[in-house]
Amino acid sequence: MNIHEYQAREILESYGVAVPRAGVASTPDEARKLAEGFGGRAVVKAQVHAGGRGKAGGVKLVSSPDEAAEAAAGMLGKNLITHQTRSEGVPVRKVMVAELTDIADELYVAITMDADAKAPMVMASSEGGMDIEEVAANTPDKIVRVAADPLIGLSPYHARDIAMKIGVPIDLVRPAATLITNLARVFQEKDASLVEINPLVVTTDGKVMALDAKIGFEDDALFRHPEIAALEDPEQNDALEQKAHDAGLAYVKLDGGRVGCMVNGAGLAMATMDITKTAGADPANFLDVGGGAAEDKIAEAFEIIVSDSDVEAILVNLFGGILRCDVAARGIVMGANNTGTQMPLVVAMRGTNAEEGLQILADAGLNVTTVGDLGEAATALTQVLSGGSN
Amino acid sequence: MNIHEYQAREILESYGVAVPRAGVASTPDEARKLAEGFGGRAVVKAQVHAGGRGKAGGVKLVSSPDEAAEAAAGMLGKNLITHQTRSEGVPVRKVMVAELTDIADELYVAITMDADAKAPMVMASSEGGMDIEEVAANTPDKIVRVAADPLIGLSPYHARDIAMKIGVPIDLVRPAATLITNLARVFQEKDASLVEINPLVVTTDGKVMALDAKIGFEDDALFRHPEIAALEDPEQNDALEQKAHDAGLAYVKLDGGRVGCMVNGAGLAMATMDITKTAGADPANFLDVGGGAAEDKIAEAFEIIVSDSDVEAILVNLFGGILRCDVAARGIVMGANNTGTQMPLVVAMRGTNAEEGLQILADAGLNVTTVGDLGEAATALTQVLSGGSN
Amino acid sequence: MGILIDENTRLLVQGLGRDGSFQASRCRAYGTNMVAGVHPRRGGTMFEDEVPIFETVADAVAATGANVGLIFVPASGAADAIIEQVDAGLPLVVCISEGVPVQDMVTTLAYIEDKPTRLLGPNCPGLIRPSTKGKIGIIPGNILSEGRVGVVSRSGTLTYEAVVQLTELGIGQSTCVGIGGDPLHGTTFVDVLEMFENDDETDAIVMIGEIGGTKEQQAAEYIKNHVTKPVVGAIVGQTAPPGKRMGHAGAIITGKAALASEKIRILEEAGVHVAESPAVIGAKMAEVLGR
Amino acid sequence: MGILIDENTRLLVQGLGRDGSFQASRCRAYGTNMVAGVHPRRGGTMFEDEVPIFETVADAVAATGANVGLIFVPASGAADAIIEQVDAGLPLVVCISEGVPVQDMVTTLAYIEDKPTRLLGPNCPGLIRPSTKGKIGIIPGNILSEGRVGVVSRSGTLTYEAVVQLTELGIGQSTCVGIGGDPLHGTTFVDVLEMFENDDETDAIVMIGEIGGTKEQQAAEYIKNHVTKPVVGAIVGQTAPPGKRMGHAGAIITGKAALASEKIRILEEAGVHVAESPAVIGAKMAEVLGR
Repeated sequence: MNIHEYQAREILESYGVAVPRAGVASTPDEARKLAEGFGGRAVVKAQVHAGGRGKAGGVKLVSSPDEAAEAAAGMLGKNLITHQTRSEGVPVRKVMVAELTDIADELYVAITMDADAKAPMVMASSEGGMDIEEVAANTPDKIVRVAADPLIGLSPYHARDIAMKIGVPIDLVRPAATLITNLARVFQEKDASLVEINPLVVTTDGKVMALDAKIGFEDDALFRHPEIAALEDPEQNDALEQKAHDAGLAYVKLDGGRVGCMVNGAGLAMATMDITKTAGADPANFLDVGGGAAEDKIAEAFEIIVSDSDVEAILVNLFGGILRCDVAARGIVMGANNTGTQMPLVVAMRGTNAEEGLQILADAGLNVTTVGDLGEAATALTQVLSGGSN
Repeated sequence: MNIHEYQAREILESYGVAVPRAGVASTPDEARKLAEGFGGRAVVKAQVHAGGRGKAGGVKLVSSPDEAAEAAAGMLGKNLITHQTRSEGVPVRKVMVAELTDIADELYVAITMDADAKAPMVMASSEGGMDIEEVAANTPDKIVRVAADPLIGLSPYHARDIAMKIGVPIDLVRPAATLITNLARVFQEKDASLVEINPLVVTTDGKVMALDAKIGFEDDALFRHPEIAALEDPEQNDALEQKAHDAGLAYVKLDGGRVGCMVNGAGLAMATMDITKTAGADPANFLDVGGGAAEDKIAEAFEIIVSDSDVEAILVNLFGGILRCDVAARGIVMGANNTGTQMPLVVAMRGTNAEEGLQILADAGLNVTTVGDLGEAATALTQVLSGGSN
Repeated sequence: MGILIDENTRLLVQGLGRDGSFQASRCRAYGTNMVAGVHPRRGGTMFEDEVPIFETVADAVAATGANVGLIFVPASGAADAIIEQVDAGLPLVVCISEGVPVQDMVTTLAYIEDKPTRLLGPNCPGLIRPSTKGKIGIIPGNILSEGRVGVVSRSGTLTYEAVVQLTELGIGQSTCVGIGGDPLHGTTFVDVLEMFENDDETDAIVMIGEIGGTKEQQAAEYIKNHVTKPVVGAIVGQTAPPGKRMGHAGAIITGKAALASEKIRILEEAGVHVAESPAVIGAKMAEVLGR
Repeated sequence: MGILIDENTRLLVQGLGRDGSFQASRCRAYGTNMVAGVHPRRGGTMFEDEVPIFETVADAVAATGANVGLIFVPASGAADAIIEQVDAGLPLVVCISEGVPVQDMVTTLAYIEDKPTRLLGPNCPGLIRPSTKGKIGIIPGNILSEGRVGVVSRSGTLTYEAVVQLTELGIGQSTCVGIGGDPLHGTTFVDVLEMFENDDETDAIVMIGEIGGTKEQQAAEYIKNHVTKPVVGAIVGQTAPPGKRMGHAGAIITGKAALASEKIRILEEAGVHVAESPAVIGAKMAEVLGR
């Protein structure tokens, strides 16, 4: 789960991390007042769950309260389109207005989970304010990587070492190390998946400060952080993905595909997507209905696939286990009836009550091509997409 | 460092531990109002840093607001003397007024640091509400002991196991286990030296609750818990011990002794106390002036010893290392001048600048017997105390 | 010989809720010797009238000599259940639970590192060995056939797909192991590859990987240096976009190494016979075995 | 042979504040080969014009081959310094710092348990070995004389007292080790007793304990079963009241086992020659050695 920058800033502040003075505004007038409080000079930043805001016009430096209001007016209520958003962009409902900081140096520090180290990994660099992936690709030696100990966490001496290696001035190594240690505490105590400060700045008056902050959280651990879960902003998500998420389905919309996929199991779902490709088409989505889905959940999954306007055909691949194929078939029929779709379906059903399920689909009069395995599915899909039929 | 029960109750509540509704009162009228809020029936408890309050009249059950006020009036502003307090007792400035709880069963749970396990140790028993040391002595099999893992803490399954073993009803094992886990979190996160719930009660309406709570904290870790350090109540401590503590001296008043001891190093201080015993007298105090004490700190230590009215003679045993004996001697002279004492001193000084130190004492005209080692000190002390003189 | 389980396997199942009970029942039906259940509130009762249920794992192990633990408890309690089973000394612990917080696994994996317990999972389908009628987990027993191909996979249902393909071509399986879809898990590809290499009941290996992480790279390295038996590989997720999690917590493309194409390239360099699509895993194995 | 340090000892000192610098200087003056200092803000400078100072322990070890670490940093950073030295691979780490939070030591002791580093302390005076002019800590060198009695103690200044008594009676010391006054510490009485028992430069042992904990009991058990050399013991705190901390964090009577009288009884049962008072430790050793 992602949160907005202003929310991340508040979490960091509660952990003693130095951040610029800032406030959040929902109207141009609120933005004006915030800028006034900072003496007029400020930065106005659109609050969206996406990077690349600067180039997209979502970050504006202003030198008067009026300019702040104007900048806010230009963002609020509009959609911001960056290279990280979906094509229509994401809505801006709030802007953050922050005091300007006189920057002496821009650094980078982030913490992610590292599967090989089996522990949180601190990545830091002297090259702040840039796209860190480019830095990693072009000048990998400018990235310092230090794993926290899985049981005792990031040692203060490691934090100090990182601060020295990325070029924090010697007199500021101690506060910088404390800041890095506190980021690691946020990561661990809040079950974060990412804590990224870009840039971490050294100011001209000798402070170390998190100028921009991005924090993501592990969905699986939100149950123990209700205060974090409450920060979710569903509007920032793709509408179909949000609907699927609310229904407890693992669904990912894929741009430009025309074959909807409905599968149980993540691995089999990826395999099914790959199979559509061999049939000459792109998958429109990833969808795992999970192990023990009931009829109405299957129906909801089917409706989500159908309501994707890119989808022309649906590939159903279910392996009955805990999931019973007859139950799944009834769900599909329910979903088809609810949506009134006549879309062609290619269906592979194996395992528990597979024949019963296929019979239910046949009896319902849907446009179904039944196949026995993945290979046949690819062939059938090619036929369906080229206008052939069963 | 110790805190009051009402403060411990608040800490536990902030960790989600169920506690009775309660408030703290500084006047009988406040106590009356609190009791009103609980419908009249309440318990009024004197807030002092000592156990044994019940037998000493510091805990009263009341059945009306007026009775609550009366009970509070009988405690507030007085000294409470229990078997754990010094002889004059400790002042009661506040009382806690708590709602009455209908108790089905009284249990015991405490967490301390265990040097052998090198980890926090949970001790629990089905025999709550009693003196746990008696339980341990008479029926040791009624005490369950489980060490937390030093790195991952107390596992929930251990907490569940403890709850089952001390007889928590099966339906309440889950909340009881959560409570025990939370106690372990308090212990670890707040650097406690003791978290003791006696009794932990099962109520007749099926709740598990901490009815009385005692929490002590590691002095060495208070620097990272300013919110805990702020809870200190110096009035509860022995006045001389508090004065020494404020001066950064390790000092413990010993009842009934007449030989004041001034030593550097804890081990040597204990040895010096033991030596007074072989000289036929009891030590009046433990005092370690520490490694690098300056002149004025030595003077303050000397003054604290002298201001103990039990003290008739002083045994000084200093081993110059980081501490220089000449500095110590000047501090003693300063302290003697400040207090104008003529008390006899037996002085052993060895190590750095010892001769210079002894000369300074001699020049100051104090009543000094100089000795070369601990054995001579014992002999000299016997002489001094029997009225002999140098 | 076989791997992980054998005739002496004595199964303990922790977490006998709806799904856990259903699956425990299936394990028994397959022929697995389940000797104990664990459920704090049902201690003293029996599972299916035949298997005693205990309040704690330690009690269950002491009373029954259980030597394999299987976990179905909810994700929030899964790490604690693993630690309870490890502390009770079970040599093999299989955790099916999906959605275990990754920080819990950081702690748990570090805790068990120097313990004598092997962990399989979490978020895995477990394992099954037709020759001894041993099933520890949720892999449907009816799709397997006894034989000499070992299967190891990060995925559940995709494993079933591969097994069905093998079985339909008359190629039986020695043991089938799902290592799970989480980024932090116990037993790895390398661990299982080593076991299959040393297993006299296994002649060839199917290894099914997916996007995300670098575990397939580590497997390739190991295969190149240590595995003499033929390995058929498959990597799914070629059509997955970067930065999006494909159901499995670990299935996310975060860099070049996480790409399916990259993993396929490295596996092929290591001598693995990579199936052109997930539909032809069985066919590829038939080809490799010369059938 | 000797224990803990030898001719090849290369000392690194971390924490060169006022006290640390003073004591490092004393170690050098005694003859110890100090090869590196560590101070984050003074990297690149020299200590006493001769010893290079580094920003980190790892850098210092890499550059100088230091093999013993000595810590004088403030108590709040002491555990981190221990871990930094352990991570840098120093085989012996001596921590003088007093007042280290006990929870920090819980974590630190567990962390180093399976590491190859031996920790002495914290809150200890360190060790000194006259024969090799090696001093790692704060024991005053001028009170020692070279000889064949090993001294081990929980206390600092009381150790000096015992050493002075020995020296005045003409009884020299092989190595003198302070294990520290904290309840949770690295090297224990048993560890040092084992070293002295196996040390061909040590003929007899002085062991000085105090109230609190059960470490003396463990020592007694070890002496009874493993130590053939004569041991003179002393336990201080006979006049300490229960429940009150006598300066040392570990010196508190919390139950019968923590009492001085109980410890004396058990040591005597184990064959230890317990001095009647701390004033006669040297005399007791003279008696035992037949001088």
